[in-house]
Amino acid sequence: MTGFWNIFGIWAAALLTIGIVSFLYRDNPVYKFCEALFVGISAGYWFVSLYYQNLLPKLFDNLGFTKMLGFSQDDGALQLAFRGQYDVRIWYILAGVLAIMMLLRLVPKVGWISRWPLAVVVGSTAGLYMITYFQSNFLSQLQNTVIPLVDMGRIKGLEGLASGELTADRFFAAYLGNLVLIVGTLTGLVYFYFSKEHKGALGSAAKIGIYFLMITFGASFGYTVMSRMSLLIARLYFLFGDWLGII
Amino acid sequence: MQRLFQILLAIDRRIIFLVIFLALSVPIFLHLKIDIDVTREVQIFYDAIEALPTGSRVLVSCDYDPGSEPELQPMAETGFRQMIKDHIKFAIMGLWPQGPMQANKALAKINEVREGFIVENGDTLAFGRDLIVVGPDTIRYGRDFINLGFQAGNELVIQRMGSSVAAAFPNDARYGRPIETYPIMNGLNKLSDFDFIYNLSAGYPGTVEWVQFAVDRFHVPCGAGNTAVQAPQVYPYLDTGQLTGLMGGMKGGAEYEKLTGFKAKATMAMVSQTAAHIFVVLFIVIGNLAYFMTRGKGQRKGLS
Amino acid sequence: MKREIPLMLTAIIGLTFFVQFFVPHRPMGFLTDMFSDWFSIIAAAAIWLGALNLLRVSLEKIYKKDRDWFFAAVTIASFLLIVIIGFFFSSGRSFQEPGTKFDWLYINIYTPLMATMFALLAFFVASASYRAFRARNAQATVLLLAAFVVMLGRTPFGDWLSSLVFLPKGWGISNLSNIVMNYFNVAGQRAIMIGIALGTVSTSLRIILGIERTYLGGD
Amino acid sequence: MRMKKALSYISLVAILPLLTWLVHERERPGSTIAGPYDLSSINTPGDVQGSITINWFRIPGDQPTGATATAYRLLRSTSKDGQFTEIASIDFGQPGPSQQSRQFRDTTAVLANAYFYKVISEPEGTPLESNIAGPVTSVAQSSEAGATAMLDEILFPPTQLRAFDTPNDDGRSITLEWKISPNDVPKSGQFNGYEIYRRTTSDGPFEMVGDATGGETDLERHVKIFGDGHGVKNGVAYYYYVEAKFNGQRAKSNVAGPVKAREQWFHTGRAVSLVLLGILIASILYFINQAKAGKKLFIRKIAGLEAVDEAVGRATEMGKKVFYIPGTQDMDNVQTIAGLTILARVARLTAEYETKLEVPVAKSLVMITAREVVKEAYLNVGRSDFYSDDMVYYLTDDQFGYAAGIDGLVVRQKPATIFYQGAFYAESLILAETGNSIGAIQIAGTAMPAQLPFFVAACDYTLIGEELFAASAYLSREPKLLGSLKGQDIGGKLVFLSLAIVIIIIVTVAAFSSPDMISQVTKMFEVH
Repeated sequence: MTGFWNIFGIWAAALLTIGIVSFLYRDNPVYKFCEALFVGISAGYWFVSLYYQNLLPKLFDNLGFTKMLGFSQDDGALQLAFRGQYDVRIWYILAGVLAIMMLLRLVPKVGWISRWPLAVVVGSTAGLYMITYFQSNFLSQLQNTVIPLVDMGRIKGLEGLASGELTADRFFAAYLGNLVLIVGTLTGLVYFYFSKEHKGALGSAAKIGIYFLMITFGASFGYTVMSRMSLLIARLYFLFGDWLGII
Repeated sequence: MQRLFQILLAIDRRIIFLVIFLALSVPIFLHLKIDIDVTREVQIFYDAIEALPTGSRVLVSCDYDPGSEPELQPMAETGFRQMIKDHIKFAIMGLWPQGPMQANKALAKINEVREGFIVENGDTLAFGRDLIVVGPDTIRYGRDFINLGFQAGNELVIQRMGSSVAAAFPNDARYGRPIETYPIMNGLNKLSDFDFIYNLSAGYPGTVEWVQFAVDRFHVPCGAGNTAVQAPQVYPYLDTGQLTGLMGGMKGGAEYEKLTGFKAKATMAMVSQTAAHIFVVLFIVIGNLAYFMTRGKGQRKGLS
Repeated sequence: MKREIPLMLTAIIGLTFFVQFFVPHRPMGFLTDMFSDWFSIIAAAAIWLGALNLLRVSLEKIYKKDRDWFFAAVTIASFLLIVIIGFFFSSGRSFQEPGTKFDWLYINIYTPLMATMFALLAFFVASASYRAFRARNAQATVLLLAAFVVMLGRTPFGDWLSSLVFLPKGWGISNLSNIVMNYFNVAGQRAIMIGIALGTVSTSLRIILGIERTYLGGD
Repeated sequence: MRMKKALSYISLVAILPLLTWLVHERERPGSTIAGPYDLSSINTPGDVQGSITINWFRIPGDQPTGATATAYRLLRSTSKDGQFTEIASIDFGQPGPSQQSRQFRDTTAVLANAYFYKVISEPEGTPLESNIAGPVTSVAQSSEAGATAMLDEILFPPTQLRAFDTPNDDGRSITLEWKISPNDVPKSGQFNGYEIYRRTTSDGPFEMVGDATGGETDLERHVKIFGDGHGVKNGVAYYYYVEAKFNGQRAKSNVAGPVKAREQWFHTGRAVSLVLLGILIASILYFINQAKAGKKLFIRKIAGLEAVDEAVGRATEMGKKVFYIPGTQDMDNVQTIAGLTILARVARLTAEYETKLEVPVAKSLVMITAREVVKEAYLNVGRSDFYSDDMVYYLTDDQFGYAAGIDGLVVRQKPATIFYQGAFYAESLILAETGNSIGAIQIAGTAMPAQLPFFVAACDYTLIGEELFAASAYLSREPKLLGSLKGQDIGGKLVFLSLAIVIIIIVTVAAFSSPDMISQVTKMFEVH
């Protein structure tokens, strides 16, 4: 891209940035315009990149439409099929049919047919999630919750340290870490246990649990703030640096 | 006193907008330098990459869009720098369509030679496109790195890569050729042929999916850079060792830059970041003070 | 036709993925691979559908002279712009390489718009922390305190503070925030995580067995 | 009754750990765990004199630099089960060719004699024996292969190559394991990886099938693992060797094989998953049927729900409106659906109290459903005359537009109570803040981890994650929801808790008695 386009680009970006920020004063036409632009551009972006990166190589190349249209030399499954050879890629035909069914949702009369591809999507995710969530979020977590109450290894490790090296983290990890992990996880689980009234021991466990959850939320609160702020900072760097060049 | 607090409570939010704007802008011009300390989780990630033998192959999955560029882009750049320095080959992909473009952006950023080309046994190699030059090292597209591009299907894509990478990504994103034609891909058939996965994630699909499929099913170690919003939710995976290192938000990026010694954006922004945090804390404290002063803790008419 | 076949498809495909996890033997692998390929293409079609649907809705707005029909027109125009550029003026399959026109749009229009959209949140967080986040009960108080620890602990300012109150190095707020993140946060998140896992398993189970049909929509 | 419950629980606690212990995969099938030292011996390459070099791996206590309190005793014999005589004693704490390995060169070996070696040391007083390496014969070599005697310039081959069918797969893959060459040290510029060669018949030509980088894959067992999936056919016998490359030199390992690839019917590593997942699934289905059969399933009271009545009541007292925000997501989101069952409750109350209710939505589908829900609620309490369709209205699909719209409504109409029930994203902040600024009572409910903190901090009551679903199950009384909730409690959380408690006790005891037992126990739950 030529110099002009670079400069033009930076100005465009800057003006759009300001346009969006104007929302802070109040909802206004300029913001609405930028928003509409954004919606259109991102939809178009997905449209294009999905064609080139998915439909074209996976569907049209594999089936051989690209060759029929003369855009490529190598055979697709269809060409081979016509020559009576079986090619595993022939199954993509079904995928193509399902994809068309999906698009048919645009036609109210036959829209219901889009339930078939939807069923494929829902079915596959359901089948996979059942396993993966159980493995990664249940078993693995169980494996790392069933740990000794105190970590003897780490405690031994502390002895080797010089006075300066003994930090709060290390000390905590050795003596309280496991305990906190175990108590926090189990009581938190008790809080989400709905089949029994939270009375007596169960009740107090649940109470501890909720406070663990609150600390957890506090942590993500802090991190979310961190995240949002950094986004703004970056925009400021763009405005003051790349655009105005005053830093 | 009461009056003051009432006034405080009544301020228009736009004034607060203005305050925070200044709070973040001013530090930018001060050019302060601050030192940050490196947290364990970032250290683990850095060490994991360093420990990879030369010539190992890393899968870099960029699962984010410009919305979280400020947090993840620095990590991407630093990651590429470190891998190039250690002569580690990498394949770029994305479960978000914008990911591969962000990766291109990062490579363009760290590349030092932008003009010219060389001819190597027949084919012309353009700098900045086929050749990326970083310090003493030059990496070549197709041999040292490749951009597989984006693929629709979220975790199903990972699942598919488990049995065949070429099936999930028929063509590369740069030239649209079948990926088997590139030397970097030989002996690289399944996901498990990768030595490490570097995942930059801003949500779904992202680190959670990589852990559940790539790590727990196909046993490829995975380190991640996350937006700060998401980071706390994947910490448990770090504790279980399902994640090999984690960088959270701009701070994580800055720590990583400190370790590798490539000071850049994230480090610069830490001053404003600090200011931001201080102000948010102040806001909450003042707000609560004013609130309870004017109401009195007891007769808050709310529930609870 | 309208319900039976989808339900059957869901059941068959769901079970295939489930069984393949325990039975590596053929043909399970082949089947799951095939279904994954279908999934990827259907997913792409679904996103196309979304885009086309957006066009339809916007066109309706213009046709009906809706209150903000003009913005609908902007949406359509920008959509067509990037699609035409992407298809015809950006060197085909390498459309997203540095230097193409498509790339220019991405960097100079798409990126700033999106990035700024999210940057707005910084302002809202600020004002919300001033006007909304109240230590209205013990729980909220604990939450906010934890938040303080993390926010300050993740910046050099935290250590500076703790040095003010004569905390030795290595025993300051930043270390506390590490402890919060690595132990308290992990414990809590883990409890939530397990809950989510169980919920997901039961939902998936219901879907596969056809007990859960809401995803098919009302008839 | 109580007795029965108690018994069943006890049996659960007792049986579960046993069951998991029985079914879990003890060791990786096919591969064999190498003993301490892992001794291997070769005829020293490039030594004109002819000598035998013995490599082994350090045992705990022997660091490259450190105390030399104990030493390795190297023994040699001419027959495997014959008399071993000590030929050397090698101190601990000496540098070796790599961080993990030690090396000794036996120059006293008679040429063309076959020898066996073993190493013994007493790290903690008790003698620890290595495997027996050999037979190996030393052969004097022509000086071509770099007659230099400097060990670090001679390439030693990878040793103890094992080849076996890759376990738990659909065949077409062979796994190789070998001891890395002593020259294969991390970040060495000279060592450039391994090449893997294969042949199909015991005498056919070997061809290269792949290459591997240096370094160990399994640090516990000190082996490099390589999976060969390069055109492997099931049931065909293959032979392999591995060749190491080290600036110019190459060294072959022993030949492994014959080995055949097979496909397995069951993934043995996943038996534990099958058992525990089975329990969960069974209990979910069981309780769904119970609920269907009309059995009353108990659900504890949820604080947030109690608050609903109170909050609506207050709105009535103040004669103000009640707002209900179902979130920005569509009907395909479980949280939105769960939220709508709570809307039904709210609508019933507003109908009874004759309080005004407003439901601004962001998706047309949600609007349609919400209208049905509210209408039905008003019908049920016989107040259909108070219902009108414009209680539920569509604002805009766009996230921030929606937030801005509600902002305006709330500021203008000052509702006394606002509900946020469903899936929320960043807009949660803006909503909660505005509601708070007009002093409305706010009750939120969502399972969005990133948004929950803001709701908890800014609202009077929040249904946290699962509570939202529990609440909707409780209100809707739908068997499938109630059943799954109960099933998750019993088959999931209860199982987790009991397993955890039992095993935590075991490992805590182990931590003081025999630490190495801990990993063995927790290994039960390892995912494969």
